Parts: sequence; structure tokens; C-alpha cells
Amino acid sequence: MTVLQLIFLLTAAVILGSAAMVVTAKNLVHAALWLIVTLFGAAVLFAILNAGFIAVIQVVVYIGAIAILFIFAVMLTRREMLDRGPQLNRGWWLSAIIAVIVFGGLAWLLQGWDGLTKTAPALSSGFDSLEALSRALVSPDAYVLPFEVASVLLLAALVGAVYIAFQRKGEE
Amino acid sequence: MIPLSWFLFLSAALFSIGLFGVLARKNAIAILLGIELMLNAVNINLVSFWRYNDPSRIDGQVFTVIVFAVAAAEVAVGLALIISVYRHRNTVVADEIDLMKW
Amino acid sequence: MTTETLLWLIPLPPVLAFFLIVIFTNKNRALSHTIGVGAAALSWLGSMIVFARALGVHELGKTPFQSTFNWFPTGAAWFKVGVLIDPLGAAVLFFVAITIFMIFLYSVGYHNYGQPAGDHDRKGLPPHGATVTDEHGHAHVVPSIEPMYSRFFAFLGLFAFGMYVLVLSDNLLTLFVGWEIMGLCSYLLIGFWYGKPSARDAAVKAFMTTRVGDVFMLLGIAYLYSATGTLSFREIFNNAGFMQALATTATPILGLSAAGLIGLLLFIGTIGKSAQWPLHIWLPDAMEGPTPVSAMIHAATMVSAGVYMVIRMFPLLSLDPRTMTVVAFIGTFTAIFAATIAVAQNDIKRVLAYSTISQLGFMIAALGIGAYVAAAFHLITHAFFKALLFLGSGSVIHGMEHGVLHVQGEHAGSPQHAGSPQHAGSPQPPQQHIDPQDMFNMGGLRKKMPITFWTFLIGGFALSGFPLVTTGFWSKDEILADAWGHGHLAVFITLAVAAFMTAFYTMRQITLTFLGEPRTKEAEHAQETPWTMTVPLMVLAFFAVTYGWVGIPEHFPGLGGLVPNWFHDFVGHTLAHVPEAPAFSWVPLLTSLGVALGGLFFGWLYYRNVKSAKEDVFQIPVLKNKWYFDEAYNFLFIKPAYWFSETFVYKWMDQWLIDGILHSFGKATQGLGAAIRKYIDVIVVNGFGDLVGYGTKDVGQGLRPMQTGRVQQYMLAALLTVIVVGAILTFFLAA
Amino acid sequence: MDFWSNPIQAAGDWLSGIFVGWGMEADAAHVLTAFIGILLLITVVMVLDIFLVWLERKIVARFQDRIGPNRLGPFGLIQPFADIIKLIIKENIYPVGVDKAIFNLAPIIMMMSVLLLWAVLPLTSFLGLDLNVGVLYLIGVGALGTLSIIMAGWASNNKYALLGAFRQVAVMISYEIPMVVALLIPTILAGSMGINSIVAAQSTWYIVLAPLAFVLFLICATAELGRAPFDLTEAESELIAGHHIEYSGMKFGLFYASELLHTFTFGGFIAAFFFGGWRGPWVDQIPLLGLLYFLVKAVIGYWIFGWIKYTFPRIRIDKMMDLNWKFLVPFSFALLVYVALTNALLRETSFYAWGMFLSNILFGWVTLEILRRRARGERVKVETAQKPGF
Repeated sequence: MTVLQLIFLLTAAVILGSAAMVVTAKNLVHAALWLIVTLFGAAVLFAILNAGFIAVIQVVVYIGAIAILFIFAVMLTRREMLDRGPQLNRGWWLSAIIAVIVFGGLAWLLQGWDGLTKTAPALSSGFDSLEALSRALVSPDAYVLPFEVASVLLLAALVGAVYIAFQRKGEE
Repeated sequence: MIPLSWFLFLSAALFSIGLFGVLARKNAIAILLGIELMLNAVNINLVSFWRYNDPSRIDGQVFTVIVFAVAAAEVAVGLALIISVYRHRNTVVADEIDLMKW
Repeated sequence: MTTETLLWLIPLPPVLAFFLIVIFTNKNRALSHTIGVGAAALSWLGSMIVFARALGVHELGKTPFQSTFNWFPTGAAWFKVGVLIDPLGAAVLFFVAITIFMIFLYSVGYHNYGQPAGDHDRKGLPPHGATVTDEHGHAHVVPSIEPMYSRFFAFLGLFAFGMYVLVLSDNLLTLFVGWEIMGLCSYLLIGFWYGKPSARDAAVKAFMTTRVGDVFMLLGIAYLYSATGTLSFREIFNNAGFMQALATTATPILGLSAAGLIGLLLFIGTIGKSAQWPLHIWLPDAMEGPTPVSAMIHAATMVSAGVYMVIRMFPLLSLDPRTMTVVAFIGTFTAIFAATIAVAQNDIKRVLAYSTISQLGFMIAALGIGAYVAAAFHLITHAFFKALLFLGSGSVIHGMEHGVLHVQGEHAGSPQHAGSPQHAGSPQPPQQHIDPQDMFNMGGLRKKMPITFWTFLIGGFALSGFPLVTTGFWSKDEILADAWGHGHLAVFITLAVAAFMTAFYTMRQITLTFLGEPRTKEAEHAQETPWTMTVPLMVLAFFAVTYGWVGIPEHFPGLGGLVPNWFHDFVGHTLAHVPEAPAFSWVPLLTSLGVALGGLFFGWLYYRNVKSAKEDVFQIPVLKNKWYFDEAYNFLFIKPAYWFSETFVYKWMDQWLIDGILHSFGKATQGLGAAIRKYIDVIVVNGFGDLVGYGTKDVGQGLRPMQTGRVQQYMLAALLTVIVVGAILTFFLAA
Repeated sequence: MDFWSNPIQAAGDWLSGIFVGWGMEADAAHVLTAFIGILLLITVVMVLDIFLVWLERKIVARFQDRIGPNRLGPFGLIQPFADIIKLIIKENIYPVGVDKAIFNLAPIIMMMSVLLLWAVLPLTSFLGLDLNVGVLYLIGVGALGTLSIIMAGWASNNKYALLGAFRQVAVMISYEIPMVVALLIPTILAGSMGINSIVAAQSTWYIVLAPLAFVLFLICATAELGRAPFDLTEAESELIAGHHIEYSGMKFGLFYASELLHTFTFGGFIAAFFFGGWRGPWVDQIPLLGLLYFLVKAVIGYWIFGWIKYTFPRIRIDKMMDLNWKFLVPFSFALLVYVALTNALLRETSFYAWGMFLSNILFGWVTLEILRRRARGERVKVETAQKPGF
């Protein structure tokens, strides 16, 4: 077992453990914080996969923005925070079964796939995935249109979110 | 070297956990947390396929970036909706937000 | 600007005016009528430019102004719409533009612009007059401004838009669009004073009656499109293959050819729109609208549209002689039929309404006997003098209303009457209010309203066909000449009689209205109308005299050849084969002279002494009541429809027949049933019924909670389905 | 390899060579050496932090016309150690209702977020990771600081703490946007996001090429650090002490120390981005000299932050958000486009440096002129509104 594998296994354990905490934690703020741990683990995985940019973006966007947003939302709906009752549905066992089935199905499907034990090809020296990514995002014969659409989507979501959450005068 | 299967199994497991969260949690915000987990599982898959297939083809990372954007949009709108619902109905428990029932 | 661009622009100002007035300037009367009249003037200017350019083109019939664009795809091809000005279109555009502009201008005065708002005027009712106090402290009742002044101009603008679209279209579809816009506007404008029940009814009647025709017309259009794949006039008429195919294809209906059937269907549309017998009933009632509307409907636009459409489709119609016969018969019959009714009417506008129907009959009859140019000529001359007559009658009524208000004001303002209790707080129209439209209440107006009198006289003489100086003479003479020349003796005689009656009732109208001495106090106080009303009268009178001179037949004794027969030459070239003018004959000329002068003379001779309706021997009940057509329709269609639904279907079929059968069955089976019930029903049937009923209910109850409104449960269900389907696909199908 | 050109690398190689000699795998030895290196760096930084306390107190004293600590040791240098001992022996207080785990984690993460920055801080040409996403890394680690503040605010179970945390988080998230844009300008000029590459590219200091970006970054960094005039999170008159209101003892000490270290780190980044970092005379011959240059520049940067902090009064929260969203964000976007354009136009010319400098000055002048006009208009409006009779 190489050191890299060891790091991977540690990270995977952290990810899965914290993910389990995310879905089971009674206190929502704790759940959100555990989510941050999970996301951090994912960022580490990205770094292991030589996708440095994605890793940093994961930290900036997910932890810096989304997670903070979650915590804000949790605090703005404060009554639920104090709710120490069960945080799971009555039918949670059914959900658990389905989740297990999904995992089993995915694992079974993966098992039958011959590309599973592939190892990563070596990166050619001088290859900069960041540069390739940035070129892909702005070149017209690659992804400039989806990229622009995504930014328009973000803008629309922003406006929509402001509109929905905006407290109009005269409302409670 | 780490085989591809490790990443795939990890992401499958993460996806299932997220799915469980989406299906089983009471709190609407917690459901969104579950969705985030699922999206991250997808991202891990995308990036690892990029790395293990042909790193010079950058599509996997591009998709990841777009997933980030979509996730951000989804969270923004989702949380805005939840806050709006909370203001009107004073609850964020998904089971109590059932105006649309029979 | 090229002529084609201009053609596209001509209909736009009125519709823009419509939207501007409706949306923005509704509150501002001055701005509204400025926009409305300005838009009409712009369109008029454009039309005149187009007309002038059309005159300059050699052989316009072969190379008309046209421009098309693709509207919507129909399979591989495109449906094209466009504008077209050929000689017929140019001639029609000329009179349409002038009359519309004049009517716009006239409306300003007619609706009392510049007068104070009424005391008790309400929207949807004609203005009742306003009381003003002059510097001497005398109260006068003066006309008050129309409360929905701006709305009137908006509607009028839309109406003008419809007519321009109709005239400028190069295909039946956009023509139909314009046609229907006018149908809507006629409904809106006839019912303009919707506060009056009679106006409401008239609007509905006009709308419903024309709708009958429109449905057939739409059928005709659809048939034509399915037969040829195009609706463009020139594409159909200039394609010999199409025409040949249409003429020879037989249809299962009455043995008509396709062309004949299509023509007939389209012609039914015209019957509705141009108020031909038997769908003429709406037009006299349409007099409930304001007079400019009557002029608009009867002269410039709507009824002309019907005739214009048949003239347009003449090449198609003329393919089947049977259709032509029908057209000629309807036209001729309508001409004489409406003329008889007009003789007995007392309402100044109704007389004109029936005369319109009659004159339209002339045109249709002319078309039916193949006198294409004569029909178009009469259409245009009629438009001028009928617009003139209507506007003149509006002027008369307006003057009379002034008299009525004056008399009413004397009653209200004079001290001895002011104290009477029923008048003190409520200057309502007085009980002895007389009808300002009844001709027997007038008389001697020529001195009070000289301009109106002289212009009305010109119009009336034109309608009667006063020889040589009026347009009506030339066009009517041409129709008669055609009828004689083509050997349609029955048509000729009937039309001649109708023409005699036309002259007779016209003179009756003039005599009763203007000549002699005032028969009522109101008539004594009638007053000339403002310039916005008299200027249109004078302009139209000018055309009512001069326009006929462009169509003097070449062989007319004395005058023929002095002025070339421009109209025949110009409009005739619309058709592929220019129709020949009939050979000159003295018979129709003398007939025409005789009936016109005779009718006028006898009308004057008789009516100069008639003082009231009782003395008038022509107040024959059957004519007075319009041959009982309204009653007949009431009896034939409306009552039967009521009867059918109320008595036949409900009472007889439902209650008596079906219920009876059921009851008898019921009685008969009751005994049997009682027996069966005991042994089978209760045990088997009820059991089964209960099973089905309660079962359904229980299943429903059981399934209802599935719709929980909980997003997670939906998701759960969806996921389960995906898993199951995925498993099935993987294990059974993929394997 | 010449030891003096990269002593750290040489030392690391030597150490991992020893570990391999002990029978370790090469990878494991590498990782172990890296850990030892990290530990060493952190130790040095923490010691530096102690002296920063002393420096801070000296600076504030000078600004306030005092002498500052001067009793313990030479120039009072021992004073901070006394402070530390005091903080350590203080009682650890847990108020009722705190979420203990998070309460304890918050200062640690706060410190961590600062220390993580040192990974990419280009101390010399060979020290400091030249990450190809270094600038983004800076922002991402800043997000961790935000997180720690909100954790502290929430876990304290104190409404002032929570309010302070909310304010601070709102400010940090908002000012992140112009900050990213301000950092994109050196990135564009250098053509790399690696911070060491940016330093290496500064044959002319970027303070000359992009003075406006420096001003923008200075403002945003002050907000990000939560120092006056943007210290709303601990606005004493309103919120007592903001997110660390309930902290005592060494936990408070951590917050305090991390703030100072954070400031110093940002001083370092200012040096790196705009003042040529480790560049200086003879640095090519003796690379270790770069460390000295860098530290001197970083201390100057630190002093600038202190200068700002003790000179300006605090800004109201709504004004502060207005400043960001209504001025800094649009301004930064316009500036980015402008600098990118001028850079592309002037790059190959002989007057590159002066052209860039003057064009920036021109842009700043235009901006100021626009602001002045608007302000005048506002003032006139307010005055006319106040005048009676209007």
C-alpha cells in the first residue's frame, strides 16, 4: 500500500463518515458543518486526481459560499434548530433500504465493467489542465456556449432567489 | 497507484448516503444538504473519469465546473424558497409542506 | 417611396389611430379627433398618390402594383399575402379614401365637438342637450357633445383599417380578414348607443345576419383553396389551367361546377354583407347607429365591400352560367323589392337605407348579366352620392334636433312653464318630443339649411338618375344599356320600374323634407350645421356631379366622344379580356330618361300637397311593414326554433314520447321487476353493484393517500420505479 | 545541488535520505520530511506572531503618542511572553448553552486558515509553493476564516456574537468579489496565478503598473481582515466584542494572534503582488537575501494596515455594503477590463511601465471626478430639501 493509497483511504473514511453524519445529525448546524468536512474531503480527492483548480474551486464555491448559505438559512429558520426531536421520517427505514439497493445496484453494475481496474495514465510533462480547462471554457468550438448559459442560469437564480426571499413591505 | 474502482465505489457510496438523506430527512434544508452530497458524488465521478481516461480531453472538468454553477443556483433558489415557506407557514419540515396533496 | 411600400403603409394610420386613442388619448377629445382625422387624411393622401401613379401606368391590368411576402409555410410552399392595386382596386381605393376622409371630418361636427357636456348625458345614449345661460340670464338648451366622443373615432379608425385592408389585399384570405374586421366594427358602431335597446338589438341582428353569409363565404374560400392551393386573385385568374379545371369539375350539389359552387358560396357572403334579399333585414335596422356610421356602412365601406368582392371574383363567377343567373335574379329582385318598401317609409334614414339595398341590387344585377364595368361604375358613383345623401340626412336630422332642443328650451326656460312641478327639477326630454327623423315633421327646410338642401338635391338627383348632369344617370344608364344590349329583357324591365320608383321616392323625400312650408314648430327652428359637416357635403356633391363624366359611352348622342370613356377603358383592363361596351340603342336611353324625369315629376306633383302621413296613399301596410320580412323570419326561423326546442324537443320528444315510452316500459316492467327484485336483484345485482360502488370508493380512498403532497414520498416512488424498471431491463431484456 | 541556492530543498533531501537509510519507503520518507518542514514553518510563524504582538502594541502606541511596552526586556520585547502566560493560566469559561465542540474548534480553524496561507506565501524564490491556482487558493482559504467566525458566533449562544458573526460574514463574502478582481489584475499582468510566478514576473513592481489594483486590494483586504475602519464584527459600542465575546483565555488569545498574523500575512501578499516580493538587489546571486527583502516589505505592509486601522473611524454597516456593491464591484470590473486592454496595447512598447502608470492615474482621476460630481449633486439635493420653503 502506497502512501497515496493510504491518504485516499483516510480521506474516503472521512468523507463517508462525515456524510453519514450529515444525514443523521440531529442538529442542523452540525449537519451543515459535517457537510463542509465532506466537501473538504472531496476537495482533497480532487487534489489527488491532479485537478487542482477543481479542488480550490470546490473550497471557494462550496465551502465559501454554499455552506455559508446553508448555515445562514438554518439560522434564519431558527425554530427548527432547537427541535431536538427525531430528524428522520417515520419511513426512514424504507429510504435506507432503497439507498442500500441503489448502492448495491451501482456496485453490481460497476463490478461487471471491465474498465474498473484502470490506472491513471501519466500526465505528459508540461500539460497544464488549468490552461486546457480555461481554453475549453472560452473557445467557441468547445464549451463557450454552455459556459455562458450557465452564467445566465446563475444570474437568473440570483434574481429569482432575491425575489422569492425578499420580504415585501407590509408582510409579516 | 489508486485504481479507478476506488473512486467509483466511494462516489457510489456517497451518492447513496446523499440519497438516504434526501429521502429520509424531515427538514427541507437537510434535504438540500443531501442533494449537495449527491452532486459531489457526481463531481468525484466526473473528475476521476477525466483523470483515468484521457487527461488531455478536459470535458470532465468542464462538466464539473458547470455542476458547480448549477449547484450554486439550485442552493440559492432552494434556500430562498425554504425561507419564503418558513415565513408563511412557520415550518421547514418537508412533511408539513404538503399544500399540494390530494 | 415606391408605390409598393406606400401600399403597405396606407392601412396603417387608421389602425394606429385606433390603438393610440384607445390606449392613450381616450380622455382628450381634441387630441383623439385630431389623431383620427389626421390618420384618415394620411391614408387619403397615400391613396391619392397611388391613384395618380396608377393613372400613369400603361396597361395597369397587365402590370399592377403588387408586393407579396411569405406569411406562413404550408408544407413545402408558403402562403403568401400581399397588396395589389389593379385598375379596379385603384378606382375603388379612390372613392373609399375620399368618402372615409369626408366621413371622419363630418363626424367632428356631427358629434357636436365644441359644445358643452350634457346635463344628463350618459355613456351609451345619444346626447340629450345641455342647458347654458347666456349673458342676459336666458337659459338655452343647446346640443351637447357625445359622451363617448373619442371612442367613436377609435372605432371609425378600425373600420377604415378593415376597408383599406380589404381593398388592398391581393388574396381572399386577407380580404376576408378586412371583411371580418368591418363586421366587428359594424357591430360596435351600430350598437354605439348601447343604452338604447333598439340599438343593441340592431347590432346583434346585423352581426348575426352577416355571420350567416360569412360562414358560407368561408366555406367558399376553403373550397377554393383546396381546389387550387392558392387564394391570390391573380394567381387564380391568370392561370388558365386553374380556371379550366374549376369550370369543368363537377360537384355533387345541384349539378354546379366547382367554379359555380365556389362562386355561389362567395356570393352568399356578399348577400349578407351587401344586404341583398333575403339577408337584407339587418341594414334598415342598422340606422340605429350614428349617421356617420350609416354613411360608412352604406356608402363607403361595408356594403361596397360585398359588391367589391363579387366584382373581384367575377372571372370565377362568370365560369358558370347558372350561378350568374342566380346572381342576376337576386340583384334584380332586391332592386325592385327594396324600392317598393322605400316608397312607404317615413324615416328619412330608412328611405335611404332601402334605396341603398335597391341600388346594390342594381349592381348585383348588372354583374349577373355580365356588365362588369357597369357594376363597378355604379358601385363608385353610388358610393359618392349615397355618402352625400346620408351625410345630408344626418345634417337635416342634426338641424332638426337643434330645433327640437330650441323648442324644448323655450318650454324649460320660459317663466310660465318653469314652475310646473314635473319640469322643475328634471329637464328630461318633454313628453311632446317629436321624432326629428320623421319626414312628415319637416318641410320647408330649404330656407333654413340652404347648403344642406342644395347638396341633398344634387345627391337625390344623382340617385334618381337626373339626366346628363349627375353621375347616377350615367352609371344607371349603362346598366340598363347592358341589360338591353345583352338581351335580358326581364331584367331590363324590372330595373326600369325600380329606377322609376327610385326617382319617385327620392323626390318624395326631397319634397317632404325641404319644399313647402314647415309643418312643425321644430322645423321652423332648424338651423344650418357647422362647416365640418357642410364641407364634406360640398366635396361629395362635387364628385356626385362630375364623376359620371369619366364614363360617358362613346356613342352617346351629342356628348359621346367629347370626353373619352375613360372608366370603361381603365377598369375594363382589370380582366384578361376587356368586356365590350354594348352597342348604342335608343331604347334604354329613352327609358332611362323617362323613368328618371317621370319619377321625379310625379313625386313632386303628388307630395307637394301631402301634409301628413294620413294623406299619403302609399302608406300601404304591406310596404310599410317591409313585406313582413321581419315577421316572416320571426315566424319561419325564430319561432320554429323556439317551438322546436320548447315544444317539439322538450314537450313532445322528451316529455311525451321518450318519457311516455319509458313510463310505459316502467309500468309494464314494474310488476316483473318486483318479482325479479325479490329473487335476483337484491341478491345478485345489488351485491354486484355494491361491490362495484363500494369497491371503487374503497380503492379510491385507498389510493388517495398516495397523493400526499410530500416531495420525498414522490421521490421515493419515482426511485422505486427506476430501480424496478432498471432491474427488469438489466435482468430480462439485456440478458 | 548548490546548498545556498536552495537550502530548504537541500535540507529536505538530506533528511529524507536519512529516513530512507533507516529502511523507509521513499514516498513515506518524502511525506514525513514534508510534515517536519510544515511543523518547522508553523513554529517559526508562531514565534513571529509573538513578536507581532509586541510590534502592534508599539505601533498603536506611537500613533497615540505613547511609548508602548518598555519595561520587560529590551524595548519591552519580553512583554508578549508575559501576556501569553497570563492568557494560558486564565480560566476556560464555557457559558451556558454553548456547543462545546464547535466552540472549541472555531479558534483553531481561524488560526488554521491563517497558517494555510503561508503555504503559498513566496518567502523567497524557492520557499513557498508555486501553486498554479495560488490566487484562488488565497480566496478559498479566506472562506475558511469566514467559516470559523460563523462557528464562533453561533456556538457562543450569544446574540451579540451571532450578530457580529453575521455582519462579518456578510462583509467577507461581499468584499471577496472585488478582491478576486483586484487579484486578477496582477494575474493578467504576470500571466500566471502562481504567486511565486507573479513575483518572478515583476521586473517592474506592479505598484507602478497597477496602482489602482493595489488600492482596491488594500481596501478589500482590510475588510477581509476585519480591521478598522471595517471592524464591524467587534464594534465595541454596538456588539461589545462580536464573535469572540464569549471566549476567554488562550482561545481568545488564538483569535487575537490569528488576527495579527493574518494582517502580517496580507502585508506579505501585498509585498508579493505589488512590491516585487523577494526581489531586490543581488538576490539573483544570493537567493537567501530575498527572505530579508520580503520580510522587510511585509513589515511595511503590516505597518500600512496599522496606519489605516489607527487613523480612520469605523464605517456604518450599510455604508460599508453600499461602498462594496455600488462602488467597488462595478469599479473593479471596469478596472479589470481597462487594465487588460491597456496591458494588451502597451505591452510591447518601450514606455510600458510609464504608460500603464499614467493610464491608471487617468482612470483613477476620471473615477474621482465622477464621484465628486455625484457627491456634489447629492449634497445640493440634501441642502435644497432642508431649505424651508422648498
